[in-house]
Amino acid sequence: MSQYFKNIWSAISTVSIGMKVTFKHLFVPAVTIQYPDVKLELPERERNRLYMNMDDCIGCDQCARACPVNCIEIETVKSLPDEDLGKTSNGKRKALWVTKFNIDIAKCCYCQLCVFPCPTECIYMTDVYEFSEFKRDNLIYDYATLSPEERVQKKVNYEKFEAEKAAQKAAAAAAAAAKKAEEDKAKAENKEVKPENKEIKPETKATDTESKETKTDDKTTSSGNNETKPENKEDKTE
Amino acid sequence: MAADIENKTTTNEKLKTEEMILNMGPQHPSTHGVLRLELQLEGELIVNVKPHIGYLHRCFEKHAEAMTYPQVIPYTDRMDYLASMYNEFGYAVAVEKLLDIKVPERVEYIRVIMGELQRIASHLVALGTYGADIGAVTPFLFCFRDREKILSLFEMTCGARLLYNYIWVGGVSHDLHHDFLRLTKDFVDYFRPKIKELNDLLSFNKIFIERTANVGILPLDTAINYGITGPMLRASGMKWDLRKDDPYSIYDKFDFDIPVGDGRMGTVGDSWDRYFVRVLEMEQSLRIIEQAIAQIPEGDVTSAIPKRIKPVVGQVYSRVEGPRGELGYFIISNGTVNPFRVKVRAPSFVNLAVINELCKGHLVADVITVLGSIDIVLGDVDR
Amino acid sequence: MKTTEEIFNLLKEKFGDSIIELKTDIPIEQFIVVNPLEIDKICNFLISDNDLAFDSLMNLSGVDDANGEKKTDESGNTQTTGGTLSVFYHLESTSLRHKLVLKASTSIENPEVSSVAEIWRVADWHEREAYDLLGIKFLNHPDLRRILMPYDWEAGHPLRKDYKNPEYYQGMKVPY
Amino acid sequence: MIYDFFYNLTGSQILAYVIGSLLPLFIFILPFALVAVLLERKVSAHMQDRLGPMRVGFHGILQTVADILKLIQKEDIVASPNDKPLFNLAPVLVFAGSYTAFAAIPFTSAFIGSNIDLGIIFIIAITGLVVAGILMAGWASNNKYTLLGAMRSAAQIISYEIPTILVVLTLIMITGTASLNKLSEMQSGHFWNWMILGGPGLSLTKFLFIPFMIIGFVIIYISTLAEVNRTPFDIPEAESELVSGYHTEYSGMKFAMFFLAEYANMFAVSAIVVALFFGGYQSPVGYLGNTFHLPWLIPIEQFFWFTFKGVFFVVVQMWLRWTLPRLRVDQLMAVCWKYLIPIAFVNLLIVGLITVL
Repeated sequence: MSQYFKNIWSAISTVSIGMKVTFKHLFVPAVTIQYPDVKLELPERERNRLYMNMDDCIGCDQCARACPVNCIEIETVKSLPDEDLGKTSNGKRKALWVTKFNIDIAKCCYCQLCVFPCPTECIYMTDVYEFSEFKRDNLIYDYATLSPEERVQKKVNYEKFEAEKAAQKAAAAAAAAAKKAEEDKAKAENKEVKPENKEIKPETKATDTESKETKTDDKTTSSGNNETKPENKEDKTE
Repeated sequence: MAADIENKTTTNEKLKTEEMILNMGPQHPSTHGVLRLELQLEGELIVNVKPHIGYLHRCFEKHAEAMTYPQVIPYTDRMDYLASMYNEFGYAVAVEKLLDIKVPERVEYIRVIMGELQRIASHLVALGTYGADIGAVTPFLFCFRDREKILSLFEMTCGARLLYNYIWVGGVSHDLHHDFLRLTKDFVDYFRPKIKELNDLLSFNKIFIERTANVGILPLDTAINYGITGPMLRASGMKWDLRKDDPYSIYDKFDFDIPVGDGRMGTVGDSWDRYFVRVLEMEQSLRIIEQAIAQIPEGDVTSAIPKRIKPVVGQVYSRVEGPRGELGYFIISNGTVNPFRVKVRAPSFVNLAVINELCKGHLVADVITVLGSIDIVLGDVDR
Repeated sequence: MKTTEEIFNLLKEKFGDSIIELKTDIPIEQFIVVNPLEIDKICNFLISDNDLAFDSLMNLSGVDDANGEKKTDESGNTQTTGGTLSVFYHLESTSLRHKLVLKASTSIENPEVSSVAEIWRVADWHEREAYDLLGIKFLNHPDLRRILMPYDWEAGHPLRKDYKNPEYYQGMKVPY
Repeated sequence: MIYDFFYNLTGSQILAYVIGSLLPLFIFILPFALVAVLLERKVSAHMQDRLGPMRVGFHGILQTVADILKLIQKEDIVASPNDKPLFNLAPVLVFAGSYTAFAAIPFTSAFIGSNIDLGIIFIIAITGLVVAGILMAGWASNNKYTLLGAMRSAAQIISYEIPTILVVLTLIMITGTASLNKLSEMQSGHFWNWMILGGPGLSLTKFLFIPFMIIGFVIIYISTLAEVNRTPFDIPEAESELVSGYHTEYSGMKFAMFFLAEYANMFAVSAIVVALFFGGYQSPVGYLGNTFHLPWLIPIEQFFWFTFKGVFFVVVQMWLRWTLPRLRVDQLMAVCWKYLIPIAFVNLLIVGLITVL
């Protein structure tokens, strides 16, 4: 019987305590803000929309590799040795035409993994969060600064340059082969005098020098990208 | 006279009542996500509960095999999206054990502070939605108002509010904001009386007690056999918390005690105990945060982050005490940059399996009460 | 509190050949390789023996070892044959505070492991997940069906290394 | 009084009756329902530290008007397997059930819908009609959840009418009349003549009644709360379990009918409690009309006091809704049969003994 009245008493007392709490909250000022009119100011490390400052980009593809969802697509074309692409803000020489650089912000997961490995700190996240679109492919941001014809044109003249170089190399190789042929003939006459192996050694050395030679001129052209091979973990502390 | 009484009973047998299958389907206001519970009902009494999961399966384990070690971290965030800081913490501890690297002292303190703040935020969601499931909407709003303060603390340090990618393997992505410690201190002082207010409003409310005491009682031996961990296991009376029983990071530096369910409002291990253990745990987390703020040393946080993570061929199973239970990472590495296999022991996946045992013989309304007290997150269940 | 070696020796003389070997060279964790069809007897012993008392199964994970030989036939695509699927059991005793890792590996053609769902109820869903994602059949499992993937997913088991996403699933395009 | 006025105007009895009882419907209840919806959203908002509707009109004043316009132009979905006639009849029944209750409630001394002697008994009988409407809605929507919701609400409303009737019996025993109009006139004068404080006159029994009148008030308030399906008894439309119970399948104007019927019911119920215990339209502190000898001012003041008390109790209902969790179905029945009915009986017996003294 006493449990009966205890129940009633605890019901009434706890209900009234609860109502006292909510009544008190009638006079507490509201914590909510009216969004479109009043906007919350965001901290400066806010991570919302990706921004790409194109004239600093050297096309090193570090950010595209670091992105877990592959939402950054970059295509670069090597610049011709004579063309000068200018310097990035922190003094690195640019050597690659970035013909395509688009970020699919719809796929981006805002994890900021692309911002850290960038050597020239040209990709970072701004605090803009109102960028919704009606069509989904408007969300693919194209940052490349070259106009479409320039992109095609860059590609074309790079192929042309490539073809020239290949032809040049072929000619040089042919000349070298011809020269080597005479050498063999000359060596053939006085072969009995010298033992077998010494001949082979200079042979191989010759080919080495030759291949090194071709490698060197590749290097000159692509010096842009491996010289600036970024030390990949350069952290940007705030 | 006896005859018609007699045949009345026979008509009763003929009056065969078959069970009603009620689908508490993937879209239901109180299944905490896309979970389908197939209830076999006898009138309103429950005969059998068959959970169907997999609606939110995004194959985290297949993704992890294609990513490099640092790239997996944004994916761990999306598993238990209400406690993503702790998922990262668990993953980072596992990979650091595999690489066997030592993390600077300051990073350990930052991780503990962030982890405990995330535990409070996750418990606030659990308690708030639990109140809303039982019918009291106001505590839900109060809990989310306090959780906003924690989210803005996270937003200040790493820029994101829900999925952070903040704790990296070997360190953290940003150092603490200069007035982060002060604001956390203010939050701790602000939040303590709010717990008391929540207790007045909901925990000791007679109707709430009536609805949750002696509902879904989980005896201790079935709990261990079902592999239940976290607040559910502690509510069933076992003092088992990985922060003390299998210490990782620097939890042994702080003194805090582990609340255990004692059947104050009904029997040990009922829904009320599971609810109240979470409330007490929030207070303990506040104590940890206070001590951590007091003792945090200076130092660089990104010094131990390895440039390229290529662990030696091997495997590790490491576990941490997430807000919902034991969060285990079993990582097998084959010496390359990508993990060979990452298996996650998700606490909600294991805790949900016991719902059939708990709900037998209760009413439809109790399924919601028991499901709310188990506190599952479907991202964690389906991975 | 027993180390893995002591447990290994204990099991070795109790079960003889069904305990295959103790692997200690792989870093971080040593584990005992066990015959997959005997696993339930071994686990019964592990849980019932009072100085082992492994009353809680922490984690049960299926792994595709991807150790089949690769043959690239004329059209260039590689065919892997052979290879094993293995199941790792992470056991723990809450009272005696010691841990144990078991490994049971079966061939990929007909992967069969006897189920421990009767011993630890937690294994029920983990085994269903291993079946669903890797195709390991657990013998006398109470209710072995897919748990995470849609029930009628015919395109095989996703976590296998040679898994290809199907083009269509019930008329819906799968790769987006 | 209003009846005679219309009788002279129209000359026919039936017409006068019809207009007389319909008047409260259009002039008072519809605007009240609009205000009550907004009031609920604002009260609940401020209790939860938020602002509630702020966009439509100044501080959200026109929010409910916007809602009604939206509901009117919303498509009225009737699913194919639904039992069409029942499906369409249900909201009408619920709407009619809760609005006819207003006919017998005395708004002012000058105006009462229909001054029948069995006023309070009529009201309780009519609210029974709502149960039929809810059952129809639950069954016709051909959805397991609504069926469960309808079953629960039928059990709830029927079983909570018993404590209401018991408390009404105690009052009829004391005052000897069942007509709300006479009851309100008896409680004239200042607030110490109200029934909650033992009714008119200064006899010993008046003071003996006070505790039992308070118990009676609490019981009738709780049971009418259950009849209107308000928290902590809002199980038929328990959002968390039954996805809003019997009116899940309704949309557009039909849903608006259910919605307004609920708010009208809230006012009807609190009006009954006010008429029974808190002196109906009598003012607690005497009338300005008397002091300034302006007889026409009194009915207006009475109307003001009546709505003030009614709205006060509606706000208390809202206050309860945003504080308390929801009871389970069997606990709901336990509260009614194990707590409210026995106490109401004992209350009835003791009051009976006192009146005999």
